[in-house]
Amino acid sequence: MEKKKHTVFISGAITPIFIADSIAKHSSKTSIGGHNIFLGQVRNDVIDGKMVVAIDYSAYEEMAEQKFNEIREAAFAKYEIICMHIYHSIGIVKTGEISLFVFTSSAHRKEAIEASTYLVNRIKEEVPVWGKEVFEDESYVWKKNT
Amino acid sequence: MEKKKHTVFISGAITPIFIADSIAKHSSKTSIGGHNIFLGQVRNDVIDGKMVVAIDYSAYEEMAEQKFNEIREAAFAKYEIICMHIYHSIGIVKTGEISLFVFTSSAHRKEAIEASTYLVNRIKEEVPVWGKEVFEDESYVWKKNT
Amino acid sequence: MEITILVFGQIKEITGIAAWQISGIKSTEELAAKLVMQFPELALMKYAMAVNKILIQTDTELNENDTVALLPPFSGG
Amino acid sequence: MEITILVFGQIKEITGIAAWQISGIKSTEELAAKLVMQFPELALMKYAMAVNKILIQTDTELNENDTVALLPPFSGG
Repeated sequence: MEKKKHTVFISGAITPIFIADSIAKHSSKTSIGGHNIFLGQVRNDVIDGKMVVAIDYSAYEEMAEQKFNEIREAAFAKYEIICMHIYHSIGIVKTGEISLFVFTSSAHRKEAIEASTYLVNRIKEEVPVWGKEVFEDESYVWKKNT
Repeated sequence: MEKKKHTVFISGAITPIFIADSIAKHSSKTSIGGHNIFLGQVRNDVIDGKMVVAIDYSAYEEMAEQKFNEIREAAFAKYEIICMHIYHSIGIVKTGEISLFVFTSSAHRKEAIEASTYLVNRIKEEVPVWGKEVFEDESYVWKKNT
Repeated sequence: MEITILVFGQIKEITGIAAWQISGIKSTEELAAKLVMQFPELALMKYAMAVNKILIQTDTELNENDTVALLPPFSGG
Repeated sequence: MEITILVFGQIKEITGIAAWQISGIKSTEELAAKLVMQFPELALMKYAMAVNKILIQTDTELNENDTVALLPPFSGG
């Protein structure tokens, strides 16, 4: 089990190439049989007639990193997973770009999928991160998670 | 909803770059809020003291493509998904390489995750694909899905 | 009346060939009985049958130009 | 006795600053009451409090050098 801490926050969007690199790094871990990846992508929601063009993320970073770690430890205790990685954007992420990357790996698929859902739900509910939905005219609203 | 048919089978391993390209293609689909990706990776299982070095996949391709399509249509009918892609290797895939790529996208995360699990389960149970687990000494056994 | 037989995976190792035609067979059960006489090892194999790419659960009538596939347990993914 | 206050997101727009120290406050409820006098708009805001990076659910005693954070509803992901 890989449990080393790593920094979760990434400045700006999470790129497909970053995701490919993360996947490629697991080819040496040959006890893995299934990976599950969840990606959060910024939607072009229309709010009061104005279209979202980006989300500007901010966080209470010290508390968030501690919380991410607590959630990771809980998931390792609860599910038989071999690897787990979480990345979250900070700063501006445009619509169509990726702001959350949750990557779980296990010997058998069931555990990786269940752990992924568990992580995503806890991240959305418990981690002190805020998104400001920015419109074309530079006005904004504070995002609400549903 | 994107429903166009595409070829599921890919010769050899599915590469991280192929996955990155698939992700990148979705940045123009700005109604998407969540992607779920499941990847099947070949494990170095030990069977009767011999270690698996590769799986050699074969299929009843015409029936499999028809079945993949039926499963895709059923998932589109059952879940509110925007995009869905399935790729499966045919031929040799070495341990640590990826042989199955299931990619679902939806406005909200729940649907993408549920559709992914539904697809992976049905693919493993219903699609006429066979894996031959090949050992270092070139002997093999026919894989059994558990 | 001619039908095509396709075999896959471990069954192909028993039959030695992947596809062939036979005639004079009227149902899938009759076909299974004939094949097990020709390839006795088939009696030990668990397999499903598909007629024209559709899995069948019960004895099924065969018609001219049908394709019957013998499918060992799937192990994709 | 000095404590540090941190504010985030929408609350930072109300207070105008992100972090400051105050003294003479003995509990989180006392702090909340003081802040709402200073920033009346806070009365309209839903927020949670964390003391030293741990969310609190009930009135909590504050000690020298504690850090109290005011956290609007999270919207990460």
